[in-house]
Amino acid sequence: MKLLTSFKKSFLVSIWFMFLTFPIMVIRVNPIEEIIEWRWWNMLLVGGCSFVLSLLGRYFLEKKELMAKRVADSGVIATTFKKRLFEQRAFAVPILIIISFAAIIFPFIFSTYQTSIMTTALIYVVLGLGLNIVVGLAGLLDLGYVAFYAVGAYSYALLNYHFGMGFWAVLPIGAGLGAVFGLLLGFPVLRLRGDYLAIVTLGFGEIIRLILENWNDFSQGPSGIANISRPSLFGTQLGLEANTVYLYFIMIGFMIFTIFVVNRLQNSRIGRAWIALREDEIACQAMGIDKTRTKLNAFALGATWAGMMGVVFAAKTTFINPASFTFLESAIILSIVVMGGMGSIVGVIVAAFILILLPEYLRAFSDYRMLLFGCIMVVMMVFRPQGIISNVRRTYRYGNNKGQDINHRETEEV
Amino acid sequence: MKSFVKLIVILSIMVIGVFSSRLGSASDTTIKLGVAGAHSGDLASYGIPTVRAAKFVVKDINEKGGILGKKVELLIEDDVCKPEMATNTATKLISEGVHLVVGHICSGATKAAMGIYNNSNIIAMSPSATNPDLTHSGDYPNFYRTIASDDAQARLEVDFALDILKLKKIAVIHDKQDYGKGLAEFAKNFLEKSGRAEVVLYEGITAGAVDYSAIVQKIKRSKADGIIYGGYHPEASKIVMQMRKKRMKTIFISDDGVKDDTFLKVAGKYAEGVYATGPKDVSTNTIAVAATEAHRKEYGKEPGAFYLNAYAATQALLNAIQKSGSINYADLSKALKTEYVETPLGSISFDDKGDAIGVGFSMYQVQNGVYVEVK
Amino acid sequence: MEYFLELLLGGLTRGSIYALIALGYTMVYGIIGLINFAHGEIYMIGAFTALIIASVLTILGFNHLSILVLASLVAVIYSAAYGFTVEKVAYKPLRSAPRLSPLISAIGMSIFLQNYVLLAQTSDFMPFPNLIPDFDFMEPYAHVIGSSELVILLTTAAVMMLLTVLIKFTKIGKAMRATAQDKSMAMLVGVNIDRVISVTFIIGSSLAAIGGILVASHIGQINFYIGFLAGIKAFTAAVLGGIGSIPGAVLGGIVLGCTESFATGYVSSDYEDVFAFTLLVLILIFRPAGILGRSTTEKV
Amino acid sequence: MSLLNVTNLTMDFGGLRALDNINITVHENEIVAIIGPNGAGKTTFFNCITGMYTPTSGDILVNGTGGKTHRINGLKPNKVTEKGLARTFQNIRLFPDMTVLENVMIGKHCRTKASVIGAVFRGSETVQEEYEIVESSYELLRKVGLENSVNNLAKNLAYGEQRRLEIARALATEPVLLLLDEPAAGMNPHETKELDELIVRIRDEENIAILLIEHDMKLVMSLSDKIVVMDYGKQIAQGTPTEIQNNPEVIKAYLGEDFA
Repeated sequence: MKLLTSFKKSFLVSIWFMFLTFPIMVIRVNPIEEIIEWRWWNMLLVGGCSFVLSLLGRYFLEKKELMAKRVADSGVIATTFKKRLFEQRAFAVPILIIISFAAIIFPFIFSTYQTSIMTTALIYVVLGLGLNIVVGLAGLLDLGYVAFYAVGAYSYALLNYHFGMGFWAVLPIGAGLGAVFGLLLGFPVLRLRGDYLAIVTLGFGEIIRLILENWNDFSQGPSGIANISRPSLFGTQLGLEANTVYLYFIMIGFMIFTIFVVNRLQNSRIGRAWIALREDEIACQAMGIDKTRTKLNAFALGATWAGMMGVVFAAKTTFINPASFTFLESAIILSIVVMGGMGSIVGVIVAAFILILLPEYLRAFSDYRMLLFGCIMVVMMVFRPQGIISNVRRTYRYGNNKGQDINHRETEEV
Repeated sequence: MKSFVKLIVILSIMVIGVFSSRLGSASDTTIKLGVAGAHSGDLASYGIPTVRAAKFVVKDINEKGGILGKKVELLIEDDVCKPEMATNTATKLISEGVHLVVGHICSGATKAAMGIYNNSNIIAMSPSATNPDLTHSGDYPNFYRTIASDDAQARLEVDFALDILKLKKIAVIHDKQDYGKGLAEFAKNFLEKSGRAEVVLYEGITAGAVDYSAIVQKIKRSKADGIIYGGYHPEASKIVMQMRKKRMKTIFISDDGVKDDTFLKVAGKYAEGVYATGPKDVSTNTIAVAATEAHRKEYGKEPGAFYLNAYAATQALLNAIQKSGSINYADLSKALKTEYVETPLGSISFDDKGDAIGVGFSMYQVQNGVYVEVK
Repeated sequence: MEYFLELLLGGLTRGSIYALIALGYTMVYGIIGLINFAHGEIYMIGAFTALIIASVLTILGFNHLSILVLASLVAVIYSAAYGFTVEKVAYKPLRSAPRLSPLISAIGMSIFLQNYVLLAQTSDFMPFPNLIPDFDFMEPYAHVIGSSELVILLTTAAVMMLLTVLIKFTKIGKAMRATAQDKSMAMLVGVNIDRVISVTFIIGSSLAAIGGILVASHIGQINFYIGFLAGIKAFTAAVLGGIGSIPGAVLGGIVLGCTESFATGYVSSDYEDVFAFTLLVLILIFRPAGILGRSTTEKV
Repeated sequence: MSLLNVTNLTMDFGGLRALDNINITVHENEIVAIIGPNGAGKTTFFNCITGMYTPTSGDILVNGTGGKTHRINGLKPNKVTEKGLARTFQNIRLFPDMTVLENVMIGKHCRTKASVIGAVFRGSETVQEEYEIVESSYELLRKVGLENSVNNLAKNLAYGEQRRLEIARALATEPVLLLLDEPAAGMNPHETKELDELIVRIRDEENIAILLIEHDMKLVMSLSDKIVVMDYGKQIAQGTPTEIQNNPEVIKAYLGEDFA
């Protein structure tokens, strides 16, 4: 009976979608030649696909609800894999060892291409972790994060072009400039909340890109800057393959460093202040937290990571132009943070790998690549709205353990 | 435990994906021709015709038994015209054992990718990357193109405006993008150097905006007697239409991006009298006619931008293999520079810098709804 | 002076379009607090549907007026249907989710719809049939204002009035206002929230479609990507006016349009967007809730 | 010694006078209650002295941490907290997705000083500071009777527990004066009784003066040393519970049916 109704509903859905996609999927006109092409086959395709997908969607949503209900009824939460991973040393350590081993041998067993896209994914992991400070921890919706990424990339490109400065010399400069721009954006938007903040940050991102596009004397405009040096290893320039591997390990290092810093920050006095700010701005201030400083801290620190990654990005592609720093880029980084589960380090890492590697592996579907990508974003949000891994708050040991506090277990240390 | 199983499944799918793409590169019994460019995103319309052109050429050749006894295989990769994607695309093509590349489409993406091809001694030939640096700077020895560079086009536009139209006050407008702004920059410099006309306005417009009346008013106020526009047809048609509707008779000179049938269709009667540079007339070239016809038959419409250039590029590359009998970098370079090949663009070869000899621009004017070459 | 007037008219035209799209943003935001990033795509789909229908009818030999009416009608219906479906598929399941999740879903939807039209139709620019004729009586003023500009201004004004009447005086309008103010209270007094949300999406999408048709016939061509920039601009306009406020969206659109127009006319079009965004930042610094937005001082 | 000295405090919202010439003094170890009908301006008064609003005129003087007198009109809320005033909210404002312990640890923020650098390198000083924060926060939770839910999320606490957590969080800022905005609202008689004891204990053990807004007359009468009555933004009476109970004006304006 239930099956029948869900069949019926899916049938109606498929009728609806056939209607909905009719003009765009079925008719194709060539106004210049005045030819109309009727592609009825597409209509059948849409009908069939939407029927099957609707059935599947119904089944999974039902299952999801059932699961939630069962958990609520029993009151007992089964030990999930995730929980074990985070809470049981004996379980987490071997997995960590496997992952690090895999990370080390990766570039030696896979092709340069694989290493190269993995490096890109790692860049986005770090960007995601950086934005996570601003959005995930401090709760400030930033849609212009890519601006700081651009600042970093251009500082390396320009310093390299004009003064021949090397990667390692510019890295701290890029980070510093990122932080400065973070503060620059931070000051005017201190009073703004929620979505007003979002649009101003979006505008800021666009302003930076437009300046890079228009100010030819400074940035060489839309034709960009070419022949940026790749990073050197103790003063020697490596070949392309070796350099790809080298960059990969630089990024692995960066990722570990970032995880270390972000993890420590989020469980510190500053990190708690960020989270409190996110949870309730008024109460946060009433508890003696300086809102202005806390917000600026978050903006500046978030931007620092973007600045550094910008330098790495410029070194990796060896060519940059303003087209790489569009709003879509910010949106992707934001998606990484939200999809990962706001504030969760492991979540951000997983989401970055999915969102960045997915379009690469979807190349097999050629034309349908971005269509599937958009589709997957929607589906993931519908099925896991709280993100892949929801953040677990750290628990502390307290009471009689005189001495140090370092004994406590850190959830989420990777 | 269930989510653990899920994780394992996901991981194994990824691993399989990784390995299978590696396995694909094992055989070497075919000639692998990469086609890279924007096949999705906002610039897809400039990349997709190239893929189609390459497909037609390769189909023809394979039907005739291939080259040197080998079939030609196409490896088509999208770079969305973004430099960072282009590096990944290039690396991927090389990992798959590509021998030659048609692409990339945008100059920026091309520059980013060229270093990677150069490192593996692979030749790339772009049908559309017009940035002069690509051939003039000497940084990209493995780069060739079947389209003239921006400065050549700008030169033609400026000479035409000064010598033939005898304009005195010129407004130079561009779309702030790679191609348009690069061209406009050259045009402005040539005009200023000549000293024979004044550049009364030099400005960029935002591509894709809903209305251009403000810039049109500004042109009107500048009292320019002619406009040189660098950019593509969507914006050009909007500007021309708004100008003509406002009863402005200012002469409009533009580039290859505007010499497009969509422009004629969109601007309609307002397009009358517009000048645009474009590749030399190919309406009598039998290869061009056949190539266009093939496209029309297969896709039911006129081919898009850079279709013939891509057709020519694919032919030129395959011809070089045929003539040199090798897929070796040095042999191919030599063949490209010495051998002429019949293409839709005429009989072409390449100079030392990589620019095509025999590919040039002519000036066209819209007369009675069609582009007519101005002799 | 004439130059000023011309720039003003250009700004108003631009602003009207922004306003039409901004209304959809602002209404959806008012009801469910979501920045509907896929709204620009609805606008694009409206324009595309109109293009397809109008081209088919032209080829089939219909007369001008019936093409105009039929194409607009079908486009509005289809846009509304798309808006309705997008809400049901991508936002409704996320109603109790964390605040940012629907936003990401909206970005995904936007990417999906763009590529859907790219694949099903074409990546090229398509010429849009000229649905708005050049009126003879406008001839003497053609150097100042064109027919399509006039139509855009008048249509926008008419739509605004209709919308105001709808929101102020009809039952569903009252339900919408109630829902915007307090969702749970509205539910308690018997407002069907799901229905109100659906209606909001339908109205917002229809307005976007009208905007799409007007722009497309004004500029004469469209492609699958036109929704992106228009969406961002309209969103800016909505926030500028005070997001959630309907007169605010109109005012925001017009302020934004005029700023861009004057920036181009008196300074340089190179930086027109920079001016637009700088204005936005300035206004928000002095009025953090936009020009007409209620500044919500949270009750402590 | 007086801890809080409010003189001639007036607050206007546009044309509306929300507070009209309020004078209140709170001495050390005193429990002062503000009562009055809804809309009398009690919470507005709290917001004025805690820096949420800037009063139109008048003086707010605090003899706070460090023994100096500060005029705190128009200071930011966090500065006011640093001066030694801490508050709770009428409509509980906890940090719902943080643990109970972390909520209290936030209160310690203005009394600690670890910076970004300190947080990253975690030197011995920071480690020591963190340790002290955890220990003292736990101690506070024990005092308010929440020692069994330390690692629960704040949002999962029962209503009465949330109120107590808010008090613990306020205490963590080490105030000299604690401002409680309707602490007993929504509590059952048993919980109210516990609260009564808790407030007295805070005063006695921690030497903290308390200023509270409350509607529960039984609690107010049993607890307060002094009561201030407000109506329509005006202060209509001040005195000991007995005085207030017998004040004809108060009876007329407010207590009416219950006490007349």
